Amino acid sequence: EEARMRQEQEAFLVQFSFSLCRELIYEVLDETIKQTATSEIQEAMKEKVGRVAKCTEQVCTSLVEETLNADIALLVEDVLEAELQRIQKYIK
Amino acid sequence: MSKDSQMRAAINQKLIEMGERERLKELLRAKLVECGWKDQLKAHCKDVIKEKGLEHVTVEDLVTEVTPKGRALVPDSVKKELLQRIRAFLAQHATL
Amino acid sequence: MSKDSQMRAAINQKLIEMGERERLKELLRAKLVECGWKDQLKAHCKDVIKEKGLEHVTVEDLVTEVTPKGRALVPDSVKKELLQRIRAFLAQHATL
Repeated sequence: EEARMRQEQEAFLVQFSFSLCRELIYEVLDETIKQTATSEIQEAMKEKVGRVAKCTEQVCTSLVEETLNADIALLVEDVLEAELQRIQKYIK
Repeated sequence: MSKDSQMRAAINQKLIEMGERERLKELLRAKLVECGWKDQLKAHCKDVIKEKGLEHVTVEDLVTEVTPKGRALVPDSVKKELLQRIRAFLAQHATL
Repeated sequence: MSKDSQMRAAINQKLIEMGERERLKELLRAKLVECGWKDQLKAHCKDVIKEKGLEHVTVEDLVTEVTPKGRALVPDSVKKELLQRIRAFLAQHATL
Protein backbone atom coordinates (compact mmCIF):
# COMPACT_ATOMS: atom_id res chain seq x y z
CA GLU A 1 0.00 0.00 0.00
CA GLU A 2 2.81 2.36 0.99
CA ALA A 3 4.69 1.61 -2.24
CA ARG A 4 1.54 2.25 -4.26
CA MET A 5 0.97 5.58 -2.51
CA ARG A 6 4.59 6.61 -3.10
CA GLN A 7 4.26 5.69 -6.76
CA GLU A 8 1.08 7.68 -7.01
CA GLN A 9 2.67 10.71 -5.39
CA GLU A 10 5.65 10.50 -7.68
CA ALA A 11 3.39 10.33 -10.71
CA PHE A 12 1.48 13.30 -9.39
CA LEU A 13 4.67 15.31 -8.85
CA VAL A 14 5.92 14.59 -12.36
CA GLN A 15 2.61 15.68 -13.82
CA PHE A 16 2.48 18.72 -11.53
CA SER A 17 6.04 19.75 -12.49
CA PHE A 18 5.20 19.67 -16.16
CA SER A 19 2.00 21.63 -15.79
CA LEU A 20 3.65 24.22 -13.52
CA CYS A 21 6.54 24.56 -15.95
CA ARG A 22 4.15 25.12 -18.84
CA GLU A 23 2.07 27.55 -16.79
CA LEU A 24 5.11 29.61 -15.78
CA ILE A 25 6.44 29.68 -19.34
CA TYR A 26 3.10 30.88 -20.69
CA GLU A 27 2.75 33.47 -17.95
CA VAL A 28 6.25 34.90 -18.44
CA LEU A 29 6.04 34.72 -22.22
CA ASP A 30 2.65 36.42 -22.36
CA GLU A 31 3.71 39.30 -20.14
CA THR A 32 7.10 39.68 -21.87
CA ILE A 33 5.52 39.60 -25.33
CA LYS A 34 2.96 42.23 -24.29
CA GLN A 35 5.67 44.46 -22.79
CA THR A 36 7.93 44.05 -25.81
CA ALA A 37 5.12 44.71 -28.31
CA THR A 38 4.09 47.84 -26.37
CA SER A 39 7.61 49.20 -26.15
CA GLU A 40 8.40 48.42 -29.79
CA ILE A 41 5.28 50.24 -30.95
CA GLN A 42 6.12 53.18 -28.68
CA GLU A 43 9.66 53.26 -29.98
CA ALA A 44 8.48 53.13 -33.59
CA MET A 45 6.07 56.00 -32.86
CA LYS A 46 8.80 58.05 -31.21
CA GLU A 47 11.07 57.43 -34.17
CA LYS A 48 8.34 58.48 -36.57
CA VAL A 49 7.54 61.66 -34.67
CA GLY A 50 11.26 62.50 -34.73
CA ARG A 51 11.51 61.81 -38.44
CA VAL A 52 8.42 63.90 -39.25
CA ALA A 53 9.84 66.81 -37.21
CA LYS A 54 13.28 66.57 -38.84
CA CYS A 55 11.92 66.20 -42.37
CA THR A 56 9.43 69.05 -41.88
CA GLU A 57 12.34 71.31 -40.91
CA GLN A 58 14.31 70.16 -43.94
CA VAL A 59 11.35 70.80 -46.25
CA CYS A 60 10.94 74.25 -44.70
CA THR A 61 14.64 75.02 -45.18
CA SER A 62 14.56 73.93 -48.81
CA LEU A 63 11.43 75.98 -49.43
CA VAL A 64 13.14 79.07 -47.99
CA GLU A 65 16.27 78.35 -50.05
CA GLU A 66 14.27 77.91 -53.24
CA THR A 67 12.34 81.12 -52.70
CA LEU A 68 15.46 83.08 -51.77
CA ASN A 69 17.40 81.81 -54.78
CA ALA A 70 14.63 82.87 -57.13
CA ASP A 71 14.01 86.21 -55.41
CA ILE A 72 17.68 87.14 -55.05
CA ALA A 73 18.22 86.48 -58.75
CA LEU A 74 15.22 88.67 -59.64
CA LEU A 75 16.27 91.40 -57.26
CA VAL A 76 19.82 91.45 -58.64
CA GLU A 77 18.54 91.67 -62.19
CA ASP A 78 16.22 94.54 -61.22
CA VAL A 79 18.95 96.45 -59.40
CA LEU A 80 21.44 96.01 -62.23
CA GLU A 81 18.84 97.05 -64.76
CA ALA A 82 17.96 100.14 -62.74
CA GLU A 83 21.61 101.05 -62.29
CA LEU A 84 22.23 100.63 -65.97
CA GLN A 85 19.28 102.83 -66.86
CA ARG A 86 20.44 105.41 -64.36
CA ILE A 87 23.91 105.52 -65.91
CA GLN A 88 22.49 105.66 -69.45
CA LYS A 89 20.25 108.50 -68.44
CA TYR A 90 23.22 110.26 -66.87
CA ILE A 91 25.33 109.81 -70.03
CA LYS A 92 22.54 111.15 -72.20
CA MET B 1 -12.14 18.69 -3.56
CA SER B 2 -10.14 15.67 -4.80
CA LYS B 3 -6.84 14.64 -3.23
CA ASP B 4 -4.93 15.79 -6.30
CA SER B 5 -6.47 19.22 -6.29
CA GLN B 6 -5.83 19.54 -2.55
CA MET B 7 -2.18 18.68 -3.12
CA ARG B 8 -1.94 21.02 -6.06
CA ALA B 9 -3.40 23.85 -4.02
CA ALA B 10 -1.03 23.12 -1.13
CA ILE B 11 2.06 23.10 -3.35
CA ASN B 12 0.98 26.24 -5.13
CA GLN B 13 0.49 27.97 -1.82
CA LYS B 14 3.92 26.83 -0.66
CA LEU B 15 5.49 28.07 -3.89
CA ILE B 16 3.94 31.49 -3.44
CA GLU B 17 4.59 31.71 0.32
CA MET B 18 8.25 30.85 -0.09
CA GLY B 19 8.68 33.24 -3.00
CA GLU B 20 9.74 30.36 -5.24
CA ARG B 21 7.10 31.07 -7.87
CA GLU B 22 8.49 34.61 -8.38
CA ARG B 23 12.07 33.30 -8.33
CA LEU B 24 11.22 30.74 -11.01
CA LYS B 25 9.69 33.45 -13.15
CA GLU B 26 12.73 35.65 -12.62
CA LEU B 27 15.01 32.80 -13.60
CA LEU B 28 12.99 32.24 -16.76
CA ARG B 29 13.06 35.94 -17.64
CA ALA B 30 16.83 36.05 -17.18
CA LYS B 31 17.30 32.91 -19.27
CA LEU B 32 15.16 34.33 -22.06
CA VAL B 33 17.38 37.42 -22.20
CA GLU B 34 20.57 35.37 -21.92
CA CYS B 35 19.73 32.97 -24.76
CA GLY B 36 18.82 35.82 -27.13
CA TRP B 37 15.09 35.04 -27.15
CA LYS B 38 14.18 38.61 -26.18
CA ASP B 39 16.33 40.12 -28.93
CA GLN B 40 14.77 37.76 -31.46
CA LEU B 41 11.32 38.76 -30.26
CA LYS B 42 12.17 42.46 -30.55
CA ALA B 43 13.47 41.93 -34.08
CA HIS B 44 10.32 40.04 -35.00
CA CYS B 45 8.16 42.87 -33.61
CA LYS B 46 10.13 45.39 -35.67
CA ASP B 47 9.70 43.27 -38.80
CA VAL B 48 5.93 43.03 -38.31
CA ILE B 49 5.63 46.79 -37.68
CA LYS B 50 7.70 47.47 -40.81
CA GLU B 51 5.72 45.01 -42.90
CA LYS B 52 2.26 46.15 -41.83
CA GLY B 53 3.06 49.83 -41.32
CA LEU B 54 2.93 51.49 -37.90
CA GLU B 55 -0.45 53.08 -38.57
CA HIS B 56 -2.01 49.67 -39.20
CA VAL B 57 -0.76 47.88 -36.07
CA THR B 58 -2.12 47.97 -32.53
CA VAL B 59 -0.41 46.42 -29.51
CA GLU B 60 -3.04 43.65 -29.57
CA ASP B 61 -2.40 42.90 -33.26
CA LEU B 62 1.31 42.74 -32.65
CA VAL B 63 0.90 40.43 -29.65
CA THR B 64 -1.34 38.10 -31.66
CA GLU B 65 1.10 38.13 -34.54
CA VAL B 66 4.31 37.45 -32.62
CA THR B 67 3.06 35.07 -29.92
CA PRO B 68 3.27 31.81 -31.93
CA LYS B 69 6.84 32.53 -32.98
CA GLY B 70 7.68 33.78 -29.48
CA ARG B 71 6.53 30.49 -28.00
CA ALA B 72 8.26 28.41 -30.61
CA LEU B 73 11.53 30.24 -30.10
CA VAL B 74 11.96 29.27 -26.42
CA PRO B 75 14.92 26.88 -26.39
CA ASP B 76 14.35 23.37 -24.99
CA SER B 77 17.36 23.87 -22.72
CA VAL B 78 15.56 26.74 -20.96
CA LYS B 79 12.39 24.70 -20.48
CA LYS B 80 14.48 21.80 -19.20
CA GLU B 81 16.32 23.95 -16.70
CA LEU B 82 13.07 25.36 -15.36
CA LEU B 83 11.57 21.90 -15.06
CA GLN B 84 14.64 20.67 -13.18
CA ARG B 85 14.46 23.53 -10.77
CA ILE B 86 10.75 22.87 -10.14
CA ARG B 87 11.51 19.22 -9.52
CA ALA B 88 14.33 20.07 -7.15
CA PHE B 89 12.03 22.34 -5.17
CA LEU B 90 9.32 19.70 -5.00
CA ALA B 91 11.82 17.03 -3.95
CA GLN B 92 12.98 19.26 -1.13
CA HIS B 93 9.48 20.08 0.00
CA ALA B 94 7.81 16.80 -0.91
CA THR B 95 6.27 16.22 2.47
CA LEU B 96 3.54 18.79 2.10
CA MET C 1 15.13 55.69 -51.27
CA SER C 2 15.82 56.27 -47.58
CA LYS C 3 13.05 56.66 -45.03
CA ASP C 4 13.97 60.34 -44.70
CA SER C 5 13.75 61.06 -48.39
CA GLN C 6 10.47 59.18 -48.61
CA MET C 7 9.11 61.30 -45.79
CA ARG C 8 10.35 64.55 -47.37
CA ALA C 9 8.80 63.53 -50.68
CA ALA C 10 5.48 62.75 -48.97
CA ILE C 11 5.46 66.13 -47.18
CA ASN C 12 6.32 68.01 -50.36
CA GLN C 13 3.70 66.12 -52.34
CA LYS C 14 1.01 66.99 -49.84
CA LEU C 15 2.08 70.66 -49.83
CA ILE C 16 2.07 70.82 -53.62
CA GLU C 17 -1.18 68.90 -54.07
CA MET C 18 -3.10 71.33 -51.94
CA GLY C 19 -1.40 74.45 -53.25
CA GLU C 20 0.11 75.10 -49.84
CA ARG C 21 3.69 75.18 -51.12
CA GLU C 22 2.92 78.17 -53.34
CA ARG C 23 0.98 79.88 -50.54
CA LEU C 24 3.94 79.40 -48.19
CA LYS C 25 6.30 80.94 -50.72
CA GLU C 26 3.96 83.90 -51.10
CA LEU C 27 3.77 84.25 -47.32
CA LEU C 28 7.57 84.20 -47.13
CA ARG C 29 7.85 86.85 -49.83
CA ALA C 30 5.36 89.06 -48.04
CA LYS C 31 7.20 88.63 -44.75
CA LEU C 32 10.52 89.48 -46.40
CA VAL C 33 9.12 92.71 -47.75
CA GLU C 34 7.46 93.50 -44.42
CA CYS C 35 10.63 93.00 -42.37
CA GLY C 36 12.76 95.13 -44.69
CA TRP C 37 14.79 92.24 -46.10
CA LYS C 38 14.23 93.33 -49.67
CA ASP C 39 15.31 96.90 -49.01
CA GLN C 40 18.40 95.81 -47.11
CA LEU C 41 19.43 93.44 -49.87
CA LYS C 42 18.84 96.06 -52.55
CA ALA C 43 21.08 98.47 -50.66
CA HIS C 44 23.71 95.75 -50.36
CA CYS C 45 23.55 95.14 -54.13
CA LYS C 46 24.06 98.82 -54.77
CA ASP C 47 27.05 98.87 -52.41
CA VAL C 48 28.66 95.96 -54.22
CA ILE C 49 28.05 97.58 -57.62
CA LYS C 50 29.53 100.81 -56.35
CA GLU C 51 32.53 99.04 -54.93
CA LYS C 52 33.29 96.88 -57.97
CA GLY C 53 32.06 99.22 -60.70
CA LEU C 54 29.02 98.51 -62.85
CA GLU C 55 31.15 97.47 -65.82
CA HIS C 56 32.82 94.74 -63.79
CA VAL C 57 29.69 93.11 -62.44
CA THR C 58 27.56 90.41 -64.09
CA VAL C 59 24.22 89.11 -62.78
CA GLU C 60 25.91 85.84 -61.77
CA ASP C 61 28.71 87.63 -59.88
CA LEU C 62 26.29 89.78 -58.00
CA VAL C 63 24.02 86.84 -57.15
CA THR C 64 27.03 84.91 -55.81
CA GLU C 65 28.18 87.95 -53.88
CA VAL C 66 24.92 88.86 -52.19
CA THR C 67 23.38 85.42 -51.60
CA PRO C 68 25.14 84.67 -48.29
CA LYS C 69 23.98 88.00 -46.87
CA GLY C 70 20.52 87.47 -48.35
CA ARG C 71 20.27 84.17 -46.47
CA ALA C 72 21.66 85.57 -43.25
CA LEU C 73 19.27 88.50 -43.32
CA VAL C 74 16.14 86.33 -43.14
CA PRO C 75 14.90 86.80 -39.56
CA ASP C 76 14.61 83.65 -37.46
CA SER C 77 11.06 84.66 -36.57
CA VAL C 78 10.08 84.43 -40.24
CA LYS C 79 11.61 80.96 -40.62
CA LYS C 80 9.93 79.92 -37.38
CA GLU C 81 6.55 81.15 -38.54
CA LEU C 82 6.89 79.29 -41.79
CA LEU C 83 7.84 76.07 -39.99
CA GLN C 84 4.92 76.48 -37.64
CA ARG C 85 2.59 76.90 -40.56
CA ILE C 86 3.89 73.76 -42.27
CA ARG C 87 3.48 71.81 -39.02
CA ALA C 88 -0.08 73.04 -38.61
CA PHE C 89 -0.87 72.16 -42.20
CA LEU C 90 0.50 68.64 -41.84
CA ALA C 91 -1.34 68.12 -38.58
CA GLN C 92 -4.57 69.04 -40.30
CA HIS C 93 -4.16 67.40 -43.67
CA ALA C 94 -1.59 64.65 -43.72
CA THR C 95 -1.39 61.09 -42.49
CA LEU C 96 2.31 60.57 -42.93
